Order: sequence, then C-alpha cells, then structure tokens
Amino acid sequence: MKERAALDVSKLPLHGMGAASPAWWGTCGFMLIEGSAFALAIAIYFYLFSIAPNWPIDAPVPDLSPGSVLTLLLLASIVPNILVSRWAKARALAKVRIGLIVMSLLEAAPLAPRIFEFPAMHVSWDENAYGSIVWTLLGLHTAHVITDLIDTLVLTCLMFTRYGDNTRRYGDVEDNCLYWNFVIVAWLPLYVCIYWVPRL
Amino acid sequence: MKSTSALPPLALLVSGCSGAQSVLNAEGHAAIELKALILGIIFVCAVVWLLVTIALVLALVRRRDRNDGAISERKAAAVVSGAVGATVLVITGLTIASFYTTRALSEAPGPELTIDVTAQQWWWRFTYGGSNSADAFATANELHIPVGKVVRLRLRSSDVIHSFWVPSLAGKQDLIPGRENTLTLRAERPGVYRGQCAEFCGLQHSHMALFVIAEAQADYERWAERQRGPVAEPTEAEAVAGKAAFMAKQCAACHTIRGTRASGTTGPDLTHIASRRTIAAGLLENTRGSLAAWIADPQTLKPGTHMPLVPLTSDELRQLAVYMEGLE
Amino acid sequence: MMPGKVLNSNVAQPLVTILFFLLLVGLAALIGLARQPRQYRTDPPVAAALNQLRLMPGGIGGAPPEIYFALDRPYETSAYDLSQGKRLYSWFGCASCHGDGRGGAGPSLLDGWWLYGPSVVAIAASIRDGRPRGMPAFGSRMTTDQIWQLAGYVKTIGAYSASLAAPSRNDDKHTRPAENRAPAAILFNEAPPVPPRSDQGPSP
Amino acid sequence: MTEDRKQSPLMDDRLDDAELERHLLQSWQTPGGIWKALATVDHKTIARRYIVTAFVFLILGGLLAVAMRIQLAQPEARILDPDRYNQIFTMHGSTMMFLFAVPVMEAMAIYLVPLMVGTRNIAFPRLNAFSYWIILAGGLLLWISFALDAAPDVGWFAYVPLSGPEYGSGKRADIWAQMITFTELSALAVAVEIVVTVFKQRAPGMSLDRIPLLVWSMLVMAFIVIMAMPAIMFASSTLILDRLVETQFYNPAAGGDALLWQHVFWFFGHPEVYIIFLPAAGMVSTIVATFSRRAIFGYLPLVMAFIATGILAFGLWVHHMFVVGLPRLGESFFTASSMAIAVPAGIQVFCWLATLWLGRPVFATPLLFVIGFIVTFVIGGLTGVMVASVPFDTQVHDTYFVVAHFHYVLVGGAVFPLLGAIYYWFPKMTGRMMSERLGRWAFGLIFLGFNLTFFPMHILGLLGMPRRVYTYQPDLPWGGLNLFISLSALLLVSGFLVFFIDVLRAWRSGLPAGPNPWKAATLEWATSSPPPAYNFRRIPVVDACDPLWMHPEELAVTAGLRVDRRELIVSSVVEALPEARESSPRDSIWPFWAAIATSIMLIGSIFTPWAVVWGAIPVAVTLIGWFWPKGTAEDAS
Repeated sequence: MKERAALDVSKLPLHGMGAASPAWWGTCGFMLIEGSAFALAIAIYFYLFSIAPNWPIDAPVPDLSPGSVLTLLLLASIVPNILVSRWAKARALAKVRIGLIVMSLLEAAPLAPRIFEFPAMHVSWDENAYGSIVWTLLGLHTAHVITDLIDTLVLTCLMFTRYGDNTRRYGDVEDNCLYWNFVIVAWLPLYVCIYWVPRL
Repeated sequence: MKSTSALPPLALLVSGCSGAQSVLNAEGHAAIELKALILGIIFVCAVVWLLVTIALVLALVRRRDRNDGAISERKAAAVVSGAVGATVLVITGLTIASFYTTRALSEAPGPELTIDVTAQQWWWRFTYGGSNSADAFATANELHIPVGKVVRLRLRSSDVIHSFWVPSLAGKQDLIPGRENTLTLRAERPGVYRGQCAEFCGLQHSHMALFVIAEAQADYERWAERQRGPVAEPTEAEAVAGKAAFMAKQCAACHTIRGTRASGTTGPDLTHIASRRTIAAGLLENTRGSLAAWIADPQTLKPGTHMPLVPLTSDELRQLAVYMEGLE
Repeated sequence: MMPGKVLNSNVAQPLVTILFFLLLVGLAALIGLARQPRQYRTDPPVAAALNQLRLMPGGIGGAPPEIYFALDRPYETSAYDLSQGKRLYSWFGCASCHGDGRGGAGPSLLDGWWLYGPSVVAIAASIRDGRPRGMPAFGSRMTTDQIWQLAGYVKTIGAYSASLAAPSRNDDKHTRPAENRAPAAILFNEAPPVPPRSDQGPSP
Repeated sequence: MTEDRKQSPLMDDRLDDAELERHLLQSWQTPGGIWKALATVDHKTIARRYIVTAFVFLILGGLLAVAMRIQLAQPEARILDPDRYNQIFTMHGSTMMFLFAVPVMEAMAIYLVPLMVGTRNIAFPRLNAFSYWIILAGGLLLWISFALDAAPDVGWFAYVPLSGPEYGSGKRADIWAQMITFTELSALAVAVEIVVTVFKQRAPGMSLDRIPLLVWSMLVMAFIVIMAMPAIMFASSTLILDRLVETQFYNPAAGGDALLWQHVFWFFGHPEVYIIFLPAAGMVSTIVATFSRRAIFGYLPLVMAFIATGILAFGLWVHHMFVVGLPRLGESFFTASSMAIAVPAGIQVFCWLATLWLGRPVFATPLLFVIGFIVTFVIGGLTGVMVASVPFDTQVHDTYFVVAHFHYVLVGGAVFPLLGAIYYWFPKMTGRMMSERLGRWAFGLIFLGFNLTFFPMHILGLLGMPRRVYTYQPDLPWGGLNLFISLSALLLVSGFLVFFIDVLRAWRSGLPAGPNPWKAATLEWATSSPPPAYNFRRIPVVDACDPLWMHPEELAVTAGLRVDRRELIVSSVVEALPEARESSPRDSIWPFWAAIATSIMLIGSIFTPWAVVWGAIPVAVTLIGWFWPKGTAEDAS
C-alpha cells in the first residue's frame, strides 16, 4: 500500500508529562486496582459487622492514639508531597533532591505509630473475624506505605545519579507523589472504619 | 481386582424402592408450581431461539437486490429496535412470572410437622419430635412424611455445605454450617421420592442420596409409632451372636441402637435399620447380602466414607448381618 | 550470522515455550514418582501387621512394626491421615479428658512431657490398651487404622517443631494456635507436668 | 534534550523505505538466541507465547474432560476413584477458566490491540513480559501439583469450609489459592497495559468513535478485570490466611461466615464470564463486518451494549447463590438484574444479524464459526435467563442443566468466536493461510460434537443429575444419555484434532497470506503478515472507522519519528491528537528475574507465611533492576 505523509510529528516533545504520559495513566490504573481492593476490604468489614451480634467481637474498642497520630503524620505529609510534585514539574533538581529526602523521612515516620496500632486493636488476628479484618486492613495499608517508601528511596538515590536530571525522572517523581496521595486518601476511610465505627 | 468383590451387591441394586428423581416428575406442591414455570419459560425461550435462528438463516441466504442500501438500513434500524423492545417485554414478563411463583411458594400455611435435618459427610440424619423431647427419635437417609401435610424441614450441617434436593417435591436448599435454613414440603401424592445432595461436599458427594416416603396419615403414624418404640430383641441364635459381636466390636462406638449399650452418635442410628429401604445413603438395597458386603468392606464400596473397615471373621459378619436384618 | 538466522525470533519463541514445557513436565514426572496418594482402605493383613506393637517393658516407648516403615510412616506424614486423626479426636471424646490438648482430667498432650515416651508407637499403645489412672482402652472401639491415625495426630500436636504435613485449626472455637502454625513448644512450660520419672521419656 | 537536537538523531522522514526498514529493524528487533528470547518485550512475540501456552492448557483441560466422560459413560464405573475425579474436575474448571479462557482472550488483546490502534508496541511492554512469565509459573504450579497427586480437589470455586482449614487437608487448597494469585496478577497487569494502550497510544485521528469494535470490547474487558480481580485476590488471600495463620474470615464459630466466601468469589466470578465473553463479542463484530463486506450495523449501540454489559456484570453475582437461603426480596432484585443483561446481549445479536442481513456474506471458515456462535450462544443466553429466575434456579442449580448452560455460554459464546478469530488472524500472525477445507471439517465436527455433547446435559439436569458426581447408580435413568454424551464428546475431540492439525500444517507450510487476505478494514491489515518487529513502517493517520475500506489505495501516515530508538506516538484520550513522541522500552531480562522472584515468594508462602517477608527482598531487588535507567537512547527526553 502506498504511504502518504499526512502529519509531521517531529516537533512533538520526546516525553509527555502528566496526562500525556503513559506512566501517569499506568499509575492511575494501579491506583484503581488497589482502590477496588480497599473498597472491597471495607465492604467485608461492614459485612462482618452486620452479621456479628456485637462489634467489636469480644474486644474493647481500639485505642485512638496511635492511629490518630499516624493519621496526622500522613496528613502532614500532604503539603511537602505536593511541593515536591510541583518542583518536579518545574524541573528544579536541587529542590526535588531535598524534597525527596524529606519525603523519605515523612513516609518512614508513620511506620512508627503503625507498630503500636496492632496492639492497640486489643485483639489478635487469630482470635475472631473482627481481629482478622482489622489486622488485614492495617496490613494492607502498611504494605502500601512500605511499597511507596521503597519507591521514594530508590527515586531519591536515582535523583543523585547522572540519570537524575531527566524529564522521565521528574515524571516518576510526580507519579510517586500522586501515589503517596493515594496512600493517604485510602487511609482515611480505613481510619474511620477501624477506630470510629466501633465507637458508634 | 479389589472392585470385583463389590460387584455382586452392586448388581443386586434396588429396583422397586427408588422413586424417580426428576424435576418433571412433580408430585409435591412446590414442584408442581415449579414445573409449570419451568415448562413455560422453556417454551418462551424455545420460541425466541427459533425466531433468532430463522432470522439468521434468512439473513444468510436471502436474495440480494443490487441497490437496497439506504432504505433497508433504515428498515433494519426499525426492526432491530423492535426486536430489542420485544426482548425487554419478554424478560419483563419472565421476571414477573418468576416473581409470582416465588410469592406463591412462600405463602404456604404454617407447618403441621417440623423435622430436623442434619447433613454430614456423607449421609442425612432426620430427627423427629425435637431433639430433647421424650418421644423424639432419629433415622437416617429416609424421611417419612404424611401426604398433604405441610412439613417444615430445619436444615443444618455439621461439617461442610450440603444441599437438600428432592426434585419431585421442591427446589433445593443449602445446609450451611453456622446457619439454619428451612424448606417447606407438601407431597400431593403418596410415593417414594429420591433426592440427593446437590452441593459438592467432598469425596462421596455422589453417594449421598435420600428417600422421601410420602404416605397416608395413618401409615405415617404407624411408622412413627414403630420408630419411637424399643429395639427388637434378637431371638434367633445367630442374631443373638450378632448382637454380641456388635457390642464387642467397634460398631457400638459410632452407632446407636436404642435400648442397648450402643450409643455412638458419629454414625447413623441403627435402632430400626431393617425398616429402611437402603443402606449407606442410598448406595445399596437393604438386604442381608448387601449389609454383609457393606460391613465387610465399606471403603471399597464407598471410598473415603467415615465408616472404617472392621476386620471380622465370616461368622461374625454373617451374624451381624442377621442381627441388622432383624432390627425392624 | 547463521545461528541467528536459524534461531530468528519467529521460530525461536514457540520453540522456547515448548522446551520450557517439556522440561518442566519432565521435572514434574520425576517428582511425581515420589508422590503419595491418599489411602482410604487399609488391607486387613496390613492392619493386623500394624497392630503388632513392640513395646519396651512397662509399655514405655517401643518400635513400630516393620510394615510401618515399609509404608513410609504414613500416619505421621500424610496430611489426610492427620486430619482424619483430628476428626477422631473429637469423635471419640478425647476432649472430655484432654481438653483442646492442654489436658483436664487427663494429662496435657502439649506440654512436651510424654509419660510413656514421645514415640508414636507408645501413643498408639496408650490409645489401644489404655493406661493406669484413668486412660481407657480404645482397642475395642477403634480399628487399628483409626488408632494409628489418632496417634499420629496426637504426636503432631505435641511435637517439638511444626511439620509441613499437619492439620490446621478447627472451625469450632479454639483456644490455642493451630497445629500447622505453632508446635506445642510455646506451651511447653505452661502447665507443671506430673513429676517425671527418668524412664518416662525425655524432658523437652 | 538540547544535546539530542545537536546530534540530530536519525529521523524517518529523511530515509527511503528500504533504508527506514533496516534502521527500524535494528532498533526494534530482538536478536536470536535463547537468552534474548527470554528478554524480548515485543507484544507479538509475547502474545504468541501466551496463545500457544493457553492452547496447551486447553488441550490439557480437554484431556481431563475426556477422562471425566470416560468415567461417566457408564454407571458405577471404577475407572477413576472419587479422589482423582474430584481433582480432575477441579483442575478442568480451574485450567479452563484461569489458564485458558482469560489468558487467551488477553493474549488476543496483546497481539491485536496495538496493531489495531496503529502503534508499535503495547504500553508497558516489560510488564507484559512479566505477566506472561507469571501466568506460566501459575499454570506450572497447578499442573506439577497435579502430577504430585496434590492438586486441588474442592471445585473451581473452592467453597469454604470444604476448602477451609478443617476440611481441606494437605496443601491442595493452598495451591489452588496461590495459582489464583498468579493468574490474577498477570491478568491485572495486562488489563492496565490494554487500558493505557487504548487510551494513549492510538494512531493520530483515531478518536473514540473510530476505535475498532474489538478494541472497544477489550477496553471494557480490561476495566472489568481491574474492578473484579481484586475481589478474587482478596478471596484467595483470605482463604490462604485462614488456612495458614488462622484468621477467622470463614469460620462461623468466631464471627466469620461461610457465605462471605461465596459473595466475594462470585463478585469476581460472574464478571469473569464477561471478561471471557466480551472479547469474543469483539471478535464476532470484526469477523461479521469483514465477511459481510460492509461496515458493522449499529456501531454505537454495540459500544453501548459492551459498556452496559460491563456495568451490569457487577450487579448479578447473587444469582449463583439463590439456594443458600438469602432474603427473597434481595433475590428478586438479582433476578431482575440478571435478566436485564439479556438486553445488551440481545442488542449485540440483533446488530450482528442486521449486518449479515444487509451485507453480502462470504462463507469463509471464520464466518462459519460466527454462525455457529450465534446459534449456540443464543441457547446459552436463554438458559441464562432461565437460571436467573429464582424458582427455576432452585430446581436446576448445581445440576447438569447448569453444566450445559455455562458450556453453551463459554464454549458456544467464547470458544467458537475464538476459533473463528484464529482462522481469521492466523494469516496475520504467521503470514500463512489455514486450510478452508480442513476449516470446514473442523467447524462441522466441533459444532455437531459440541451440541450433541452438551444439549442432552440440559435434559440430564432436569432428570435430576447433580453436577460433580464421580458416578451414579445404574437404577437411575441417566445411563443412556451419559453414554450418548460420552460418545458425542469423541466427535468434539476429533473436531479439535482437525483444528490443531490444520494449525500445525498451516504454520509449517500454509499458503503465503499477503498483507490483507480477507480485504478487511482495520489497521492490522495495513502492514505485512506477519508484521515486522516495529509493526508499522510509519505510524498511520486515521480519519474513519474502516480506514482500509475508505482509502484502499493509500495509507495516510505520520512523519518525523526517530528511528535510532524505539519511538511511538502518544495521543490524547478522546480525539487522539498527537501529544508526544514517546519511547518504548528495550528488551530486558529483568521481568523474567522479577517473575521468578515473585514465583518463589508466592509458592514459598504456601508453606510458611515468612516467605512473604524474605521473599519480598529478591522481588524488590529485581524490580529495582527493572526500573533502573540504563542510559539508552530510550531514556532521552
């Protein structure tokens, strides 16, 4: 078949940012998958709630303090997170490097109260279905925190190498910030479920 | 090799005592309603299928004119919309029909008899008269009900999920551990109706049958009276020896024969086993031969069943079978 | 350039896939030789042989019959037999004296102390023939096969380390970790054992 | 970026065709050698592997079906013992659903979607390679365990408590649960790739209303995967947690619930049917249009029907649970929603019929399979309407009626179109034609064999035969029909035999196909058969739904892409306006290592929960190796 040049694309950028980047859409796709998983876990929480004669089953309500501290820590990390994202968009290498170091610390910080959250449930995962679901919710979210933390650490290292100053890396940083926002937002309904629903 | 020993009793299999196990052989109130609905829906769907197939054949073989492009495109759009509209109508109709059948079935009057059904791997326990009343009794794999009476079954499982299904009487209902379901039956005609577990429940899911015997009220009363009554004491010498063997061997640890020392609850109650038509959950006709075959080697007849192979001498085996045969 | 041409991607890909399959199916067949099918029926002669327990004087410790090893110690290694044993534990009312395994009227099975030694044959003998001070004999109530299944199970729950073949928790309410997860080791010092005699088996 | 400009990289507008092809091949082709074959990220290569693997599993699953039919041919047969039989039907269901049907549909998407939207590789090609190795590992896990007599024996939906800690002894149910994790992992990865490929990599000008219907169906399928698969991952994980570390999700004595499993499983399990059916509907739409020699009738209604099916798919899982004793009102709602899905299905069938009516059908083998599809799928759909009715279902649930129903839906509704699609796209994939004569034989035998095998099962179900029985007693009136079914199954098997013989024959020595043997309209036919590693010499520009019919003589293309690196065009979601020249990753061995590390972690976790902890370390290492930049031209920006 004969070819007829109809469109010149040579002036297009070599890498799209934001919604013009497949990586951004891929991140959104995985957020949708994990969002579905979180939604399902919450649905199961309420299902078990609905069939239990009393809730929590055979346990006092969980202590508020570690979970609330963690929530505050997560919320506090939103501002620097968004700043890092902006700096990445502006390709400010030095600021992104510092921001990523700060974010690494801020993402590691919630793991400390998280350790105390498990005993604060006053129930073990193998005691009853209530214990199983709250431990699962916490475990699921912890897995996301750790995943994003590792991602941030790797990106931080990467930004200090010769590959750092590159549109793709800035895109990666933005996507990583987006994902951390997702980790924070996903926690809020879990927090309400785990700590406040039993208090209703 | 192993299986050859199993063949003779298998060949002796029931002729008279198996009722048909068929949706189309409806003899219960619910099953009759369901049969009408099922045949109705099948008829409607068959017509729909026929129409679609005719349309397909015509579309493939019709003679084509040179230029019927634009006009027939519009006509096709109209026909397609019409067909979609018809689809909506048909499925609305079927939904309404199915809804009314559901309502008709759940509007049964209060039960005149309640029976507890407990399913376990791989047999059915039926307990009449509540669990702790004095004249309560239990039987296995054979449910007797009075004709024309509304019978409520309380369905429980003591291990995995099973499903109670006697198609000639009613639709199926699952027995789920941790839950209690109910199923209401009303047999319209006397008869023997076969049923079977319908939810996969492990190794011997295939051999977990039951029989429902619907009989006139008087017959039912007579049957219940006899079931409630004490065990038949053996008189024949062989049977007496069989009883002794039963008590001395492992049998008594799992089975109950009321009025004797045997009070195990793991296996079926054998007090009136001779009054039942089949043994081993519908596997074999209840004859002396198949009783002996079953006791001799349950694992070959029903691999995986929880009844163990108890080593017995041939004398003991014969005596046990005679004793069982006398437990009317 | 020649090998590259021969193995150009069009031909190489399906080849690689098929090779992969053959390799792994072959591997499977190899391991498959070692597979262990579930046994539902114990031949009466085998059962009779299994019933020949050789015990030390006093009924403490002993050696299983030769056939037990010929069968490859099924009652300790087959998950199916172990879970059947677990079923028998409740069916034959073991719990009425031994509770969930931690004892009651009878001694604990989990504290690491075996009054008659920790070997499976001693446990089987205890079940079959009974023991002084209240352990009834089950020889007339259970078949040899069942006694071995139950003995295998009891040995597992009181084992010093978890084994891969182990039944897991019951669906009724339970009060201690399941057999597959934690061996009884965490309970070894829970209850003070009956004062041991040196010939009544090793202490943990 | 400025640096690159200075060096003035090689652009395609300065090269003549032969020179351009040489350079593109240099950038895109995977060199020979086993090692390189493990590292390739070419979507066509991976899709071909996927398809071959899936068909191998089809054959294995089919052999299991034959074994079951031999056992059931006569009452009280003792050819298979119940334990083996239970393993076999579980393996058959799990293999067909998780290792054949879903992967093969995804594989077709992996092959066709990039070609049909006019791009050079799928989005995230390394993830694509990873997904293949993962599903291969999952399939091997299942089948090796079968060889070890440790295959799951709890049915393909593994109801608790039969599969739970108390009644499922050994590792059998754990192996099932972890096999699920493997297949879902790969399905989710592929779904994301498809969504992003369709959203972002369409040829310039291919706005949403110009997307081929097959691509639409794959897009909707990918979204169903994304929404539904987390449910089964959750289900299988909680099952394995219950069995391994004593969580109490499914234990009624401790606040759990046996029915929770059924809810979660079917929340995935029903959409699963549409994950399999929708791609088939896309294939049917494509084949019908091509062989009717006209554009598809009702493009928009079809797209809407696909989307409606995708949404409704999530509202009817309870119709698998009509006999568990749920409140009647709720059940009636699910009756209505289950029946409602017949409307989009009806729209699809009517549109295909209208297309055939208006066109001038050419009776090539692919169209024969589509005709067979319509006849059988309508039966499957109508029996689906039947079982959607609560009272009807209480009689036929878990009987052979249901077995017949879902084989009509899955074989009639998905395998027939798939076989048609193989006949249709085989020339594209291999450059060779399959035989029309053998194709007719294959179709005839499969169509006849299928209907003779499965139609009597409806009757068996009504006669009271439950499913999943390893045998039945001679006094029951099922013997004759069962023997008939078993004999008919031989006919079906011989049809598949003819099909596979034809495939092998054509692969070796079929007639050369040329770029567009069927005179079809979509973009995959605009390039040579088989397509070169770079798919298109120049990326097409699209201005119609049927570009090759609108402009049969010439292809509008873009100019100005670099050829010294793997480059393709990223375009906007709705209008497909070009947004960037994006690079596509080079071959990499890391996805292979990552898949091995993941497999070790997942299989290890069957035996000890700590495998998740120590197993995560190699996974993290391989992922870092995967994503760490290598300083290639693809990394330039």
